[in-house]
Amino acid sequence: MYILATTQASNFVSGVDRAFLIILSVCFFFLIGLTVTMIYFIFRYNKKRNPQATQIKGSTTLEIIWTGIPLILVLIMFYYGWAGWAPMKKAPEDSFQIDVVARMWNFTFQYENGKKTDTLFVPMNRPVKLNLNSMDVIHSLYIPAFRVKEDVVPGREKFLWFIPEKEGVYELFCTEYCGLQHSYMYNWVKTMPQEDFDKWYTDTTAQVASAKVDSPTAAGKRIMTNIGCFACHTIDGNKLVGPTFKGLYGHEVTVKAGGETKTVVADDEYIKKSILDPNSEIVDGFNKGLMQSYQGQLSDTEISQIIEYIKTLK
Amino acid sequence: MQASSQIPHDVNYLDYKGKYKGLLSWILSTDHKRIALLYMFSMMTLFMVGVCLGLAMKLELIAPGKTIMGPQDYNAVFTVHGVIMIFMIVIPGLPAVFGNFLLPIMIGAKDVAFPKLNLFSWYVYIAGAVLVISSVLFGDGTPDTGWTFYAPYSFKTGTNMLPAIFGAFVLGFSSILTGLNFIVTIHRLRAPGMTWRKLPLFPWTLYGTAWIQLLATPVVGITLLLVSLERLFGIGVFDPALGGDPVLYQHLFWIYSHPAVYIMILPAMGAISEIIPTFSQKHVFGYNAIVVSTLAIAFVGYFVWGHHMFTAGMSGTAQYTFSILTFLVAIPSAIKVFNWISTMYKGSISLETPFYWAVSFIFVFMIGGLSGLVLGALATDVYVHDTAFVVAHFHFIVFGGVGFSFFAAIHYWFPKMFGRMYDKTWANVGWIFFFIGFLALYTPMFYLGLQGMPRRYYDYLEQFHSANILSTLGSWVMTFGLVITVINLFRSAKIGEIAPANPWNGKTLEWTVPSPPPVENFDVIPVYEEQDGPYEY
Amino acid sequence: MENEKHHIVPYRTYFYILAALLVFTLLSIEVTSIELGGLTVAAALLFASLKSFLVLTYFMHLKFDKPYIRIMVVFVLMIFLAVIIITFFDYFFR
Amino acid sequence: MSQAIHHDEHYDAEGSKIGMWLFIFTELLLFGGLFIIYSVYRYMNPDAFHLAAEELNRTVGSINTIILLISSMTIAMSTSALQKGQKGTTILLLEITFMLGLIFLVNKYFEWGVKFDHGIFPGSQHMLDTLSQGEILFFGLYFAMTGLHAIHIIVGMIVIGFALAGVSKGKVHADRSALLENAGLYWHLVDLIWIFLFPLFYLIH
Ligand code: HEA
Ligand code: HEA
Ligand code: HEC
Ligand code: CUA
Ligand SMILES: [Cu+2]
Repeated sequence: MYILATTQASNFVSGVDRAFLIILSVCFFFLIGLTVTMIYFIFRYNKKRNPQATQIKGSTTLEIIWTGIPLILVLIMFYYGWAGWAPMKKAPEDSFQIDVVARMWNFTFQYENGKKTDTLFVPMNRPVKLNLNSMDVIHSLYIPAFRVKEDVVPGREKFLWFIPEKEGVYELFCTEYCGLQHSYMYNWVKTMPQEDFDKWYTDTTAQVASAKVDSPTAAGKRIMTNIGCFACHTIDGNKLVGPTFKGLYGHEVTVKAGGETKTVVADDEYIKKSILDPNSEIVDGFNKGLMQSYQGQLSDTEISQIIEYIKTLK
Repeated sequence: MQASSQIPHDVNYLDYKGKYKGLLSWILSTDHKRIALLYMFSMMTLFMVGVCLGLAMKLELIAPGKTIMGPQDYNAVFTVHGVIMIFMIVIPGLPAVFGNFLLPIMIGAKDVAFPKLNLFSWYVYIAGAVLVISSVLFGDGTPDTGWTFYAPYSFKTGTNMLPAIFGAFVLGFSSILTGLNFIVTIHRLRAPGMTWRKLPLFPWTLYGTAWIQLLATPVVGITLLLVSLERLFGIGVFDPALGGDPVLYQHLFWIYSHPAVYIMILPAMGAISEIIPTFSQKHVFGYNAIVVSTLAIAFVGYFVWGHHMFTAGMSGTAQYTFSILTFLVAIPSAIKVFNWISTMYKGSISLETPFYWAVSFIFVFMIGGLSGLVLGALATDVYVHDTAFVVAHFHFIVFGGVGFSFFAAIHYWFPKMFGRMYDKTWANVGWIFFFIGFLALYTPMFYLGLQGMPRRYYDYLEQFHSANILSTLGSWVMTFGLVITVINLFRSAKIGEIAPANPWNGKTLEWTVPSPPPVENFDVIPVYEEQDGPYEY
Repeated sequence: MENEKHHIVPYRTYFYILAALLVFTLLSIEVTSIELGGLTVAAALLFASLKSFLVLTYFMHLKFDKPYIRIMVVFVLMIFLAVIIITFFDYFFR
Repeated sequence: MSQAIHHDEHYDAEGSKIGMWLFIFTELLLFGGLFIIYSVYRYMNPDAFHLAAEELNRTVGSINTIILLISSMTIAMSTSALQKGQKGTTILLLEITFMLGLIFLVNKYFEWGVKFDHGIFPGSQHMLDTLSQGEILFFGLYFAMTGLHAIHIIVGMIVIGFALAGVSKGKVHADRSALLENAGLYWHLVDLIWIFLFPLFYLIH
């Protein structure tokens, strides 16, 4: 991927790729040179050709040379590594800001106008700053085509920025191990020319909320996809990390609350509570602490839309 | 107090009948050579487990989606694989096996300084191993955090972390005791006349390693202890919800675990520094430089831990400081490589199996080390951090480095340890399969990493498929080579030709005693004169 | 053969050292109850270091032992200090 | 086993002393890890640490400091006594040291007890409800560090117990004093750590 021209999609590409080229060429030079020398010695000074070894105990000059030259080389490598990285540390003031919420196991991107998506949409040729927040454990946001990566640490305010320079759809991975579905915590970045982006940004219909999942569905389902409920819950009766939503509504659920076991009927109230305060009542057979509260992330209307959707899952 | 003279000097340590018989004569023996073999067999067993887990992972990764196991199992498998390989095999590996066996003999001593403590370390080791394994067998599920136990995931997950963490802590304790024993041994028990500058290179590396074990291991000990307390009581030290800083956990973890990689590699380098001169029949090139570089690696290696955290959110200042220190620690390794190769210059090289392993060690070590430079530079590390590239780097250098060196060493010292020769043809066949399989297994991972495939991924996108297939095939070839090598060694220990005391014409002290060595190594403690030295051919 | 005759430290020396340690303890208690801002930490640590120096040299016999043990101790403390300082490269500049 | 006897024959006081020192180094770094954590969190939450330290009782801390310092002196003296051949004095001094260690622990017990009564202990709901994050960290560290230190006191007392037995049985004497000296070194280590714990937790307000 790195080698393909199509992935050279941000302002950092040239600096990072230059560092790669320089370091890799020094590495290959030494690797090949030393290997060839070694093999040559093995043949040339084989016991058959050279029955008597010449005792040489060392040479200070040589030691100094082969300390000095690598020293200079590594300093050069350091420099290019630093030069390609330094601009990543400071985002321009006028960046287009997007809040990223990472949780087990999806990313949600929240735009200033309140739009929420699970695919990242960004305008081209304009600095974009992602503010990184984690709800639970450490994740890491990685966009290979942009050459950027930054851990998303709970309790810390961090950011990542870039200028997208090529139109297209690129991968976006979570690269910090974060549990069961870590390897499914990937998504896409879609870069668009400014006009297209503006059109998308101001459009309130649902169709383009996501680059890949764009079948029009109920609002509730779209919200749940974007905020990542399906990382843990299914709608087809299978059990993942959390219970399935199939047949949930209106049926009895066994829950543990503060050491007691009781049964409750899954009505609107119950589901709302499960979303806003999931750890107060734990469904029998599931672990506490996995699902985090969505307090403040979902509005009341959104929650009722979710409930409406869950109702349809008979 | 005349007991020592009752030990007959013509009886070797394998046949010696002490107070106990059978298994007891092994697990109660304080003889450093028997303890070395105890370690070797326990490690071999654990190692087989680790290898099988590695193979299972590769099999899973042969195609995207589910192949043989689900994601939870995969996560557990790489965790246990990493913990076993790092904490139980490569960290204690060479010191505990070859260090124990050879250190006293190489410096002309009858045993290590504290023989009972030595045996005790083995028990501690076993206790730690049992604890870790018990976390797999009992409780709420196998640990699934990766061998790094990163907070806060390590106290969020519902799995059986406590025994695993505590086991790692106990294993660290065993490694501290071994290190302590070696330092005292080297300080106090060198043969008369063996000055520091006549100390062979393998003991030198053990000395450097022992210091790192002593000074770095307690830091991870306390860290793991705190994670346990966190899980038990929630004291808050690394929990962001209570104000703790998960990045601080990473600092403390790597303050140990980076030096730990030098605990692994230094003795491996030491063994290579013995093997190359012997098979070149030539004085080692630049003895002083090699010693100084050993100590320099041990010392500077203590201060570069931050290169594992370039994307974790350290300050920029810390980031480039760690980057530059990382580059500095590469220099002493380079010095060693240059000196090894120069030792071959104008030598009289005999091509024996240990030499093949040693040369292939240099080759894979160079690849691993040079890829470390890619990781050490800031811009490039941000790109490849936590991708398959890192996995390739450390397999090349940990298992390429330590594993190849282990096999070089076992073939080199095999006649000394068991008094018999291995079968040379099979040994060479084993090596060539292993070597080719190794390259096929891990080289594709460099490519995958550059393509951007994250590590610890159970499932992957279609574009990563072809390289993964090659890698899985490589793992089979390599295992084939491994099986040949191991079977050959086991057979030869029983039925190989009887080996002479000094089959390779080596000049260090272990070649002056019979093979296998007698119980107390030396009848008379050797004395070094002015002109004697470990590499005087 | 190796068991060189020990230097026997008189009780008196130990007593003086204890006195000094107690004085330092009192001083550090006094100093830290004055408001000195950031200097409080420095003062408290200074006294602690003085005290540990005394304990190391006299109680732990470093003064009377072979110099290499002293070198080792200094070396270990330096490494530890360096580790703290390097860790603070992160926190200080965040 | 004959090998073992054989090695007793090579009694190497210097060797075991280095061994002890090396062990002390690892102990220092074990606490070193905690000191790093402490200093980082103190740096990050200066005010909360300030506030939380007020909760601790200076007097108890000072008394314990003095106790430990005295016990350090007595055990150091016991080595001198042994070398002078005064077995009785040695035993007496060791016993005093042991008792002082015990008193230290009793004090600690009451000190912790008071905290527990106030609802301050790791993981307590009271702490979560009323204290700020920095304060919780302070107390978390307080319990971890003084707790670990108390464990070391207990181990030190056991070692002293062994030395005591050795001296009274005559196994440890002027020419074979390594066990006693090492017990002393270990005890001083425990003291040394307290010398730093005391100002860090009790004094710096
Ligand atoms: C035996 C173990 C071992 C050894 C010796 C090394 C050696 C080195 N390592 Fe490696 N490393 C690991 C084991 C090891 N490593 C492990 C296990 C991990 C991953 C942990 C995890 O996350 O799970 C890791 C990860 C790791 C990272 C973090 C990557 C990441 O997660 O982003 C980095 C970054 O700097 C790094 C760098 C280096 C460097 C610069 C060296 C240097 O010491 C290498 C020096 C050697 C050479 C340079 C080659 C020989 C010299 C020449 C051929 C001459 C020419 C040389 C020059 C011109 C300089 N390593
Ligand atoms: C010594 C270290 C060591 C060794 C030998 C191996 C051996 C193998 N590893 Fe290992 N691996 C790790 C250390 C090691 N690994 C670590 C630390 C991780 C990271 C875990 C984590 O992410 O937390 C990892 C992760 C890891 C992954 C990545 C998981 C992921 O990120 O998704 C994969 C993937 O295929 C893999 C495969 C294999 C295979 C196929 C083998 C084997 O099948 C190869 C077979 C081995 C041999 C044929 C011989 C080697 C010989 C010796 C080492 C000497 C033995 C010494 C004595 C007996 C004393 N390993
Ligand atoms: C990290 C995984 C995870 C995510 C993400 C997640 N949940 Fe859950 N959820 C769980 C677990 C585990 C349980 C069962 C334990 C419990 O009750 O807290 C659960 C329980 C529930 C329940 C109660 C189910 C029942 O059978 O009684 C509801 C309703 C629910 N979740 C809704 C949601 C919604 C809506 C979202 C997205 C906005 C969501 N969850 C996101 C893990 C998750
Ligand atoms: Cu989120 Cu991995
Ligand atoms: Cu490292």
